[in-house]
Amino acid sequence: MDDLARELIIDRYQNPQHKGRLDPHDLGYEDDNPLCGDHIRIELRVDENDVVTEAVFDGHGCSISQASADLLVEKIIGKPLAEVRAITKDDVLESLGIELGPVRLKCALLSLKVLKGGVYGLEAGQASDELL
Amino acid sequence: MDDLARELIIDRYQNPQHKGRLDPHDLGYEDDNPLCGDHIRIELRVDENDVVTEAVFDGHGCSISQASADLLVEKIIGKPLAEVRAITKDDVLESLGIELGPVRLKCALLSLKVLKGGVYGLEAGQASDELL
Amino acid sequence: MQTLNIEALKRDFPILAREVHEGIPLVYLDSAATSQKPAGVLDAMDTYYRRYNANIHRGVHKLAEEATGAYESARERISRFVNANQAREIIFTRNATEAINLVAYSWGRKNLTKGDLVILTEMEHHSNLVPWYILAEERGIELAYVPVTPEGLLDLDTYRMLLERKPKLAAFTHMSNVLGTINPVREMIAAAHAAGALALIDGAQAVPHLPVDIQELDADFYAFSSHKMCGPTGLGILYGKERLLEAMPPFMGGGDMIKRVELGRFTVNDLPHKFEAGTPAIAEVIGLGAAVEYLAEIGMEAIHAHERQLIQYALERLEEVPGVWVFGPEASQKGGVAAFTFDGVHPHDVAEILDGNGIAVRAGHHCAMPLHQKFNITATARASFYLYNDHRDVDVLIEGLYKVRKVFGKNDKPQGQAHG
Amino acid sequence: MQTLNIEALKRDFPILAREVHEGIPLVYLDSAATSQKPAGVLDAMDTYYRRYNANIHRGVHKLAEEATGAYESARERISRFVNANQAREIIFTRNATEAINLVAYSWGRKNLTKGDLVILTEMEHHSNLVPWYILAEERGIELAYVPVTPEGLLDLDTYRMLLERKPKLAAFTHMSNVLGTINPVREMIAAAHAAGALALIDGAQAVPHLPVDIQELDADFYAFSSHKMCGPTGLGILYGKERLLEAMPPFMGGGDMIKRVELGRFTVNDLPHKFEAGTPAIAEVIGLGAAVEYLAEIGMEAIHAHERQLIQYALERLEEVPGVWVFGPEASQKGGVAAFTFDGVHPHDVAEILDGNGIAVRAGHHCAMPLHQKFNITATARASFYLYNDHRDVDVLIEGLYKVRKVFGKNDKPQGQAHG
Ligand SMILES: Cc1ncc(COP(=O)(O)O)c(C=O)c1O
Ligand SMILES: Cc1ncc(COP(=O)(O)O)c(C=O)c1O
Repeated sequence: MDDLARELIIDRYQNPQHKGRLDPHDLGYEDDNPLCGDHIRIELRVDENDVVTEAVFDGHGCSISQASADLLVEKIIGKPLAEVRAITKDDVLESLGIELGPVRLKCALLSLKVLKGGVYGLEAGQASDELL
Repeated sequence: MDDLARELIIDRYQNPQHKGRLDPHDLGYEDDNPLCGDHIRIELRVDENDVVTEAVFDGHGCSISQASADLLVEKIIGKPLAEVRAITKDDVLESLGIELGPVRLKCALLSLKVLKGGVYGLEAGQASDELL
Repeated sequence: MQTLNIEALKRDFPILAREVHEGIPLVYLDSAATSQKPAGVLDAMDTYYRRYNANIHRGVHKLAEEATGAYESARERISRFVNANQAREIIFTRNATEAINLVAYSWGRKNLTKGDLVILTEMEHHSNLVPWYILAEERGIELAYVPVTPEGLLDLDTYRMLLERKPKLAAFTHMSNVLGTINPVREMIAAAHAAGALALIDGAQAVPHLPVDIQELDADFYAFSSHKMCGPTGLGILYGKERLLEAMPPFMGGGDMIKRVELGRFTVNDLPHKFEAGTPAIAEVIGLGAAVEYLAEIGMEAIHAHERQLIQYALERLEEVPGVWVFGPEASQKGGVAAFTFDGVHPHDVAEILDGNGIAVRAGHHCAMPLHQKFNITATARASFYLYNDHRDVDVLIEGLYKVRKVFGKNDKPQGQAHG
Repeated sequence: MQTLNIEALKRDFPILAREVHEGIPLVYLDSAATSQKPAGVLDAMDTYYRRYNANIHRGVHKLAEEATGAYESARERISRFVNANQAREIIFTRNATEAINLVAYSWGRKNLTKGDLVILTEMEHHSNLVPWYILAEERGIELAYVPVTPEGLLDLDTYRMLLERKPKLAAFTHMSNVLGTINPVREMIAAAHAAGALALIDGAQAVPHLPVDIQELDADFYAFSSHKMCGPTGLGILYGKERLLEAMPPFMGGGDMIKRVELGRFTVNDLPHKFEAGTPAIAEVIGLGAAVEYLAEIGMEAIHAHERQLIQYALERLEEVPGVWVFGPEASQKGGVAAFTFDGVHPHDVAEILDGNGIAVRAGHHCAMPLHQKFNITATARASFYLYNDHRDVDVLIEGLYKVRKVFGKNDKPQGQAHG
């Protein structure tokens, strides 16, 4: 992992911009990475045009899972749900700016899995890797 | 396997000296080698001094299992049961006159296992390899 | 389709250079029991152990990532080799036997109750009989058997009649390890489905030797073994349709098959991990990945064609030898397996005399006792072929059988025990 | 007792010559997950595949006889290594997990009914929890857990109180894979027996690192894994007392575990084959045979003493590093395992930064989630040692941890998530 990307990640980890809870919220969803206990919850508010007006994450875990959640939530604020549904793995990895092995990939993509589970209206914990 | 020993075994296999049934008999016991379907039954008559007066085998299988049964039965005729109980693996192998790998060893020793099961008064099929 | 260059192929298999006894080279005709392994498969495992041996899935360090990557990409390759729909439908077990037991324990105990019917056949390997016997004893399910005809084929009329009794499952072999018979599995699966039954296929002898397309067959469960297809021992494969596997309860409990564990409670992990409890056979999966790559490169069509040619030649030549009786159908309906008896000579003796000439054949019931009982014999000798065998190997076998005749022949009172 | 020549030992393990990243050699501190393998073990398997690969037990030909001989003599050697009474008490499974599942399925389903009590502990690996959860759900048996004290020891007073409730089985680990705690298993087994219970020991971490004498312990069942003790993947071992194994119903059905099969009926084979259905992990058993020979030659006492020295040094040095918290008892009560947290840094990040220095440690829950819950954490980083590690490896680890501090240290707002 190159040093600049790592600095960004650690900075986001130590100083998250979008961490917290929204009460009330329109969409809320959570999941964890069974391999390492990372946990992410994402909550959204959506307006009448299905545009995300507010979004936050909460949880705990490694720098990659937390930074990736913070960056992902930032990315979707102001976007219509249709666009949110179209976010890919590669988008997430690009914003992290690093290459990851298969194990850390799961950390990086946990927040996307949670987000997709939420926007597809699944029951908590039912999102599978295939949504990615 | 050297040729002379094999000739003896094949001769015994093709012309067994002690094959048949004894009706009635004092001891009868049978078992098979699950790996190859060899089957041996041994029947004995024993006098009031516990000496084997008559003995035969019956069954089917490879030359080694059948020849070894024929030779074993021959060996015990006229012997007291105490001596029969003392017959070892090595006695059987010696009378066959050949060296055997682990698989054929089971063929060669099936008749001894049957004999021991009989003289120790076990129920049919209960004799284990440990008797040898 | 190109024909195989067997001389060159033989060089891929280090063991084939071995002399069994001094001056007597190995002629390996026991591939139905286990196949030999090409150097590439051994190298793949050795490289794993020497370069990146680590436990998988849970590790962040380099070795663990490399091992996880190699393990999961081998799963992908194996999945493609049999054309499963997705790699998550490929479950790794200890051997084909465990794969079938997994279905009997997990699917069977959930879905079968007293009086339910399971159809088997008379030509099954013990692996596809005993798990169902155990279940029958435990649950009172009923078992019925498709008979084998004297030619060594399944009696499909009876199969169809049995299907009318609304079985829950039909479980049968793709290819018999004794008769060599290749069963019409696609049609049999379709018939099972039409009758509302699921179909489990024992492909232990098929995947190594035939092109197998599980999606085209539409099999519900399909089991096979690594060691018979140029891969290492210690590894079997269960394919299951995703929705079936999803609905099944876990079989073994332990690490990796869970998502979450608390005291007294656990959540099951996603497929395929749900059925892979504990540290898997990592090196072995990587080895099998190399094996399927090797086989795919040669081409399963070409391998099958080669073996068909070889069995045809072998059957012709075996017919020459007086006293030899081969079981099973004609060459066009079977794979490269010839099980036979020899008048007046027990199969064990046949095998031992052949061994003196360096020829490895198997003697016994080949884990198919009921089939042998059907033919009223206790044992057969069996020569079985693979991609590395050629006509010359058949010739050596035939010479060996003439030697058997000679050794036993001087006294002409055959006891017929080979048939009794 | 001689001290080990670690420089020389390292040369036995080809992987230790590897560079993880350019110019950065491997420092392998993840042996609790899986051990590295000495060249002799790899050679033993390679020789099997290149010289005498064949299926076992049923073959008459030379290769099959050699393979059968090597397989069964490896069983003898493994049996002697743990001082089982007889080799037939040694059953080969896929891994330690399957060994425990075998007991849960076969012994458990025969002997446990609703309301029966099984005692476990809070420090168990998932392998020794989930099989019992599955059984509890199926049968309504009751499970109770011996608590872990804050120092990382079992609370033996509670254990004794639980024994008063007349459990049928006490199942516990010989050595914790997280805390490193070596439990007083001999006393615990004796107490279980006095209370009329059987004892199953999870020895996955013990057999590789301590002298284990199963007869002296008087364990009823004892499970361990090949891959953690210099042997290959794909192989586990269940020891069971003969009379218990004899009385148990078979687990998996298939080839080799039967004496006789007819349509609808079978007779079970003798031990150990009764529990080894299908083609076993032949190469792997031969590999483990070579591994126990290797370990026995070095001497388990010497290995244990070496690791004790090493963990003592490691604990001292870890204490130096600000923010590092090690779990588990002091060095005299544990094996070579140090699991720790790092203030403000998640274990995954610790492991990844260490990996940059070539150091392989594991991060996560190590398949012991309930234990982590007990300590109110989700994950730890874990360094674990084996015979090929030395003080220098510990020094490299400590340097690496200072680097972790540096990478995360510039901003001093720790989130405490490593503890949450
Ligand atoms: C204490 C303990 N028990 C059981 C196991 C399970 O071993 P395996 O994964 O080889 O089945 C492990 C290893 O992960 C362990 O550390
Ligand atoms: C048709 C068939 N089914 C199942 C098996 C069992 O395979 P394994 O022993 O690898 O479990 C075999 C091999 O012996 C076989 O030939």
